[in-house]
Amino acid sequence: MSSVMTSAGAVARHRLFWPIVALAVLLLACVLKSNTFLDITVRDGHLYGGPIDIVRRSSVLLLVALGMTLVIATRGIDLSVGAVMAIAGAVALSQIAASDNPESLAVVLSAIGSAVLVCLLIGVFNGFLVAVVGIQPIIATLVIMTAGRGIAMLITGGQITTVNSAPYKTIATGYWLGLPVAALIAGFFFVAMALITRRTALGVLIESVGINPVASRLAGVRARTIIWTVYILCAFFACIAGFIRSSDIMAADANNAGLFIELDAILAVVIGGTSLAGGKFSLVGTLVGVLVITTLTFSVTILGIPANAVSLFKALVVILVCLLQSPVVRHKLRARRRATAPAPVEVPA
Amino acid sequence: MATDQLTPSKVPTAPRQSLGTRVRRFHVDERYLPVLGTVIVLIAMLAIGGSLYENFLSGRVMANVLINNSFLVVIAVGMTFVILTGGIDLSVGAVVALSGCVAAWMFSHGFGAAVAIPLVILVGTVIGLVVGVMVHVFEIQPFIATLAAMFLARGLCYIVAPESIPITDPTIVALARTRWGTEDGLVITPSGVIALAVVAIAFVTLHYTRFGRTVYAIGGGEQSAKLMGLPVARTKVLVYVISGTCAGLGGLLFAIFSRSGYALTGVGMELDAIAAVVIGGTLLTGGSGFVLGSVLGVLVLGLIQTIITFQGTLSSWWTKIFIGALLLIFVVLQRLLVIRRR
Amino acid sequence: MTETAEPTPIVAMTGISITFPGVKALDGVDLRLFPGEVHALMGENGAGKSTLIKALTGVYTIDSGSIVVDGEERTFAGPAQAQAAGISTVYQEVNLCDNLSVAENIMLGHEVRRAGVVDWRRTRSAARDHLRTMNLDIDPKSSLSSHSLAVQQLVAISRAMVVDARVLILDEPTSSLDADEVARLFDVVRALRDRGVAILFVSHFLDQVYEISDRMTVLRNGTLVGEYRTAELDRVELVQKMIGRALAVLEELEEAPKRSVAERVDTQPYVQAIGLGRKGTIEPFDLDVYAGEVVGLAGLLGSGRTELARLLYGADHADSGEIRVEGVPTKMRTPRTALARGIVYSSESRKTEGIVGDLTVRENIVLGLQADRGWLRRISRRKSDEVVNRYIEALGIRPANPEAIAGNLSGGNQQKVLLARWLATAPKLLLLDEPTRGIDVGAKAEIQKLVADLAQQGMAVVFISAELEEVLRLSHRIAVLRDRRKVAEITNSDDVTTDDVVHLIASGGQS
Amino acid sequence: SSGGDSGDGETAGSGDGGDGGAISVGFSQVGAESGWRAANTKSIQDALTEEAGFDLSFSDAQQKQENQIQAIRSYIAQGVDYIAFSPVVESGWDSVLEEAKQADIPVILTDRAVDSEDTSLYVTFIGSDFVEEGKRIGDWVSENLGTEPINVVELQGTTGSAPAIDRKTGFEDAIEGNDNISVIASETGNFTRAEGKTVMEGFLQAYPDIDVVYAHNDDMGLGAIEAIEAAGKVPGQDIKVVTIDGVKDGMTALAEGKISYIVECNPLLGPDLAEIIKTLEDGGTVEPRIVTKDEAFDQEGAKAVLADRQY
Ligand SMILES: Nc1ncnc2c1ncn2[C@@H]1O[C@H](COP(=O)(O)OP(=O)(O)OP(=O)(O)O)[C@@H](O)[C@H]1O
Ligand SMILES: Nc1ncnc2c1ncn2[C@@H]1O[C@H](COP(=O)(O)OP(=O)(O)OP(=O)(O)O)[C@@H](O)[C@H]1O
Ligand SMILES: [Mg+2]
Ligand SMILES: [Mg+2]
Repeated sequence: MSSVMTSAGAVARHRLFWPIVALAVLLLACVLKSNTFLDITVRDGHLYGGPIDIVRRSSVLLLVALGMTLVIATRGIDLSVGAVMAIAGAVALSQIAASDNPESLAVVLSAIGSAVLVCLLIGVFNGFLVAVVGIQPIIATLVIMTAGRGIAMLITGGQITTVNSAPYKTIATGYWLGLPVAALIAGFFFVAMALITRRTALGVLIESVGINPVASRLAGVRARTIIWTVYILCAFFACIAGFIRSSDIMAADANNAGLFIELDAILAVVIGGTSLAGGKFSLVGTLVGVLVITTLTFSVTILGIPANAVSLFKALVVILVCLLQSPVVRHKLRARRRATAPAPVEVPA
Repeated sequence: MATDQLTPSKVPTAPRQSLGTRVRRFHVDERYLPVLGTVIVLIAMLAIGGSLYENFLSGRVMANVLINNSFLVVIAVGMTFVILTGGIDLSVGAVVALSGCVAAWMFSHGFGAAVAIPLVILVGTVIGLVVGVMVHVFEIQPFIATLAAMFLARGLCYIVAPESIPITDPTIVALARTRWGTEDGLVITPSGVIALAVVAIAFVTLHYTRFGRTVYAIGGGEQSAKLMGLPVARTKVLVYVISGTCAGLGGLLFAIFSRSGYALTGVGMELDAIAAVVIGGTLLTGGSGFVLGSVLGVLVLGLIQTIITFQGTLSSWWTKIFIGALLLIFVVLQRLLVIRRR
Repeated sequence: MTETAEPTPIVAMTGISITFPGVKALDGVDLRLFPGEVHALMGENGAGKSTLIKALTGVYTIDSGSIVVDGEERTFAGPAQAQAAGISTVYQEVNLCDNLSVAENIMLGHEVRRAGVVDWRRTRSAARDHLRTMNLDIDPKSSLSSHSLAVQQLVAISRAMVVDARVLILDEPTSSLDADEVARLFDVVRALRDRGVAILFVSHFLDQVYEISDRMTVLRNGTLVGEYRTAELDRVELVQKMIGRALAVLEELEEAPKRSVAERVDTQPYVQAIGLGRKGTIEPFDLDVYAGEVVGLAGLLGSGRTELARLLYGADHADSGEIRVEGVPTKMRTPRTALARGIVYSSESRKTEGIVGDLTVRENIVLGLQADRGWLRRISRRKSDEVVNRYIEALGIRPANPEAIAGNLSGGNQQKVLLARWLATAPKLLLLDEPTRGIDVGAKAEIQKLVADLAQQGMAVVFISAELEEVLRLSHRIAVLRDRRKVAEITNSDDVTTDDVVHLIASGGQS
Repeated sequence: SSGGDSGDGETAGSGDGGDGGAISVGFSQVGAESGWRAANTKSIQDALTEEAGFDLSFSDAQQKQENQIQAIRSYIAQGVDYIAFSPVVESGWDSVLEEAKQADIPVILTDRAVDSEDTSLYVTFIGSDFVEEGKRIGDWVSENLGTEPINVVELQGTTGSAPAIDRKTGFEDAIEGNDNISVIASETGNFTRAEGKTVMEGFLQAYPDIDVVYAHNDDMGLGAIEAIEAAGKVPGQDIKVVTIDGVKDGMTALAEGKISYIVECNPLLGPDLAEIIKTLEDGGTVEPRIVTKDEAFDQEGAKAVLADRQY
């Protein structure tokens, strides 16, 4: 195992080098602007501070990107994640709001349970369209992307459903062992997925299907089931992300919950080194991608970038990271580094 | 060609008539099936709409579908080139906004139409070129390169035109007002004509030029195309330039359509364009599809909007659900038709 | 061809070295091509033949060395430039666009134009002419993907003829062609040679090499062994130079693996197809395959052998007839169903249907095994090490590195990986479609031996090969196909000759 | 506010207005992006009912101008009697309004104005004055909090949208003379709670001494409150929050003292719209610009109206 680990590790380190540098630069800029940014303080036994904020804030995107990574590895794409987040929040919160006792843990759990069920159904639906009917993923998931928010609004009656429920609030703003619960949840699923994909054969089968679906099918891989599974997983993770997002503001905002998050998630996945053409994926890469994007968003506020220039700022950072990460530039940089080394000796014929 | 003059030294054993030829029960080429599916479902949609709503099949309504979507037609045409090579262009919506904003800014600063119009289209071309270089030279995935271009163009919008700017330029106003056609509303606007011309040019380019065939070849397999000695590099850059230019032109048409420039126009328009292309039977993996299919795709989306308006009783959320459902019915039907015929 | 005064080479490559991460694929190799000669490039799988070709045409950039074309030092940025310089290449794997028609694939980039627009009628008729030179009578308008690999290979060759080339490079053009096609191709090659074209030819068929080539360059392990005149190097020497081993191996090679005498232990066939067929692909046929028996499929290109195997494997759905596995009627819905019953199929198109390119050799080899076990029960590292190492050694896969990316392996080695995948599942019935395609002489003998041994140990094998000798050598029974129909079935014996089979094919079983 | 009771009167009078059949009205809504918008839609749908003598065609433009133009063209093709719409953007309506004018269909704008120079293209505009709203907030802050040096952070609406631009301008105008007030940061929160919270978290990190949060709508304000509380501060005391809109959640927070001041932006335009159409139908004339009377609430005011707040 160790040889795989080290060789894969070396490649990963290389590929993720620039994203990590970007992360460091952004953090540095934030520290320069606000000196206390990186300080972590303990208050009421909880950790506070910029890094903790970033980690907590990353949880939503990490969950969504986690599912997205798997979908992308099979050559797919899931545009419906934002809508699924909205539905998750809508189902859970309207059920809590309608109950007599929003503070009761049982109520919250049953609300979460039914929301998960609904979201899984959506995953099944997406997977069915892609794997069985054979509709192109982007269009198949566009259906829920469009209709999903409608469904969420139908559930909330077009209003923003607000509730007060301490157990539900814990999901996003609670702390456990001094750490934010949201980050723990995302971390748990991240680690679980990393283990499941690499300790079982799921990861390699997903990659196989993504690289060459025809060959995989002929090799006896249940391509259809695998594709179906990743869409279900993706919806599930989006659902959890939806809980965190709605718990964060204690309101189900059917219109805005997770709006455009699919783009951020895809961006994170790609910055993390997974190709949109499917195949080899890296969950660690996705984690780095998520941190870069969350920090980028966060730094906009810290650095006080004018609202009108936010887009431009994001574009420049993304372009820079991608350019530096690109094979051509990497090659050039390596060549320059090598130029100082002795030239390869000509081998006589 | 050299080999033509070769005389075989050995008479072939037996000409194999059946060799490699497939038994065909249907005479429709497989490649046309998705488009055919789109046509059939489109006709069904028209029939149902016509039977449900008064005035639905009137010339005016049908003409409106084209007029209202002429900018989308142009964008979808550009998008078709990109998707045929297996790429994607997410920047078009933002480029539409940017060229609209630039147009509005230029007109409000006293530039004439003769200067402004080419420059506005050029804005799209330049962004397309930037994307093309990112995709080809730096091998950045199209999705990301164009996403970055989308942020970039949107960001520039806020700088050029933080608020919406009306356009009062006489040329634009005239272009917006002109209608050719019959009294009963079956009319066409200059924008519509431009859109149709773009479609025609694209059709010829894709099917009757080497460049066009290279586009398809790259979609079929970039590596193969390279080994076949085709100009892959140039073609790949060029498709993004074309898409950017189309988006620039689309922005101009949108500016004519709305007679204003606004930083927030075209949010999500790239998805509409992609949806139109895919609904029109083009495969996102590249290599297969037709520009006419994309036009049909735009018409489908336009028709869905029209049905929503004619329905008139849908709440906001039912509107979304209804659009989703129509889309679903559409793609599933189309898919089933294709499978059947196969 | 006799070399009198040494003419100037049209291509002279000297000291070419190319390094891939972890592999030194070429190490100071020279190659000279003269006008009007057929030059064979010889070497084992992974020796660097394809890499050398790609170095010449600019697909790979060379680390060192020089390339002189027509007396001028050149470095091509890609095949497009090489083509412009008169070098036309057919690469090893079929590299065409299967979304386009046959005509387009032939004429892409050379379409007949009038006033800037493509004149499709004339383009198609030009394509048809080129197909005719290859004796290929297919509809130029038909989609490339509707044709078998062999036809695609012929189309690729036709494409190479479109350019008025001074150098024609053919990398294993004959690997899936049968005798007639090869003869036809050689006619064309000779005609071109006589007109002064320099031809570089790669093949693992020694007969073919000796039939067509004037000189040869031998590579071993990325290094140059030498340049020889074909007439002056006999086969034994050649093979020795290629594999660099003693003669003993060679004798072993000559002593071809013999099919064992079939002694049927089972009374019922392991797999029985009754009236199995699929409209437009293959007519209903009956076929029994017993354990311990090799059934060869003979037929010309396009006769439906591949289709027959695919039906047995459930890769395509049959629309008539049934399959019985050990007497039990079984619906082969997907390859998985077949796999679960111990039936495996190694496809002829390793690039599109076989190898999962970006996965490692290890992952590719255990893929079938893993698919059979399901995703939850991952094959342990120990087990996979054991399996992978066993087959890397048994089949001589090179580089012998389980973590190498399979897509980067040489063509022949990819084929071995594919075979390993299926052997690793310890199947009951092995459907082999062109398993020795592109495999070097040494390995081919090994594989044939392996198949014979497996059959002896009780495995049922269906063996498809364009090489009739091979089929005859290995099979106990031979089913003959023609025009997508099974026309005859004969029991093999030492008296049966290739001519008998050819006759059967030609007569459609009416003998 | 203005339309409430008169609208009721109109409803009663509509029984005899049914001589020429129901009045057909096409209404194109911007979308359903917020609770405010949902209330606005509901108000219109509730006012222009069949019982009241209307035949309402409603369409939702999903925040896209092209959809809205398309819808209006469609209404013209359908030959409705009146067209009403809340424009997504201020500019870009001339062409389609000209078409409506040619077809002799009166157009009424609701909620947001258009910047057309030719005011004959529409009959009237009913809605709020966004600049005025920002100004009123600014005045209140200036008078009540700006008596000593304070730091204000601003949560802007969607970048480039008219309410965001106007509310910013209005506020800046109002505080211009007061040197005590400094706006130390201004970032967009896209009118949503989640982004309001996110941006506020950033502000709290970057600026340790914030005194006042000015949010362009209630939702962002509510998000900011969550962030303030999470940071262990008390909204309304440590940091004061002022917002615009006055939706129910906002009013509740105001009543609880978490928000300090709200300027209302009345979404209940339905009754006004019904009344205007009836007036026009009866041959009457209406003012070209009807600005709804928006109230402003402090804690006491909020408590008073909260009980019968419906949206
Ligand atoms: N892109 C690549 N990356 C890494 N290694 C490569 C790559 N291409 C080829 N190789 C390695 O270079 C060596 C030579 O391969 P090449 O394809 O030239 O062999 P070949 O002589 O053509 O063999 P065959 O007869 O099997 O086709 C092999 O060891 C192969 O694994
Ligand atoms: N996907 C397909 N769908 C329908 N027909 C096909 C398809 N692929 C191949 N065919 C046709 O089926 C026939 C038999 O196929 P194929 O040539 O593979 O048979 P084969 O006997 O295995 O020949 P080969 O020697 O080329 O492998 C051919 O005429 C071919 O054109
Ligand atoms: Mg090779
Ligand atoms: Mg075959």
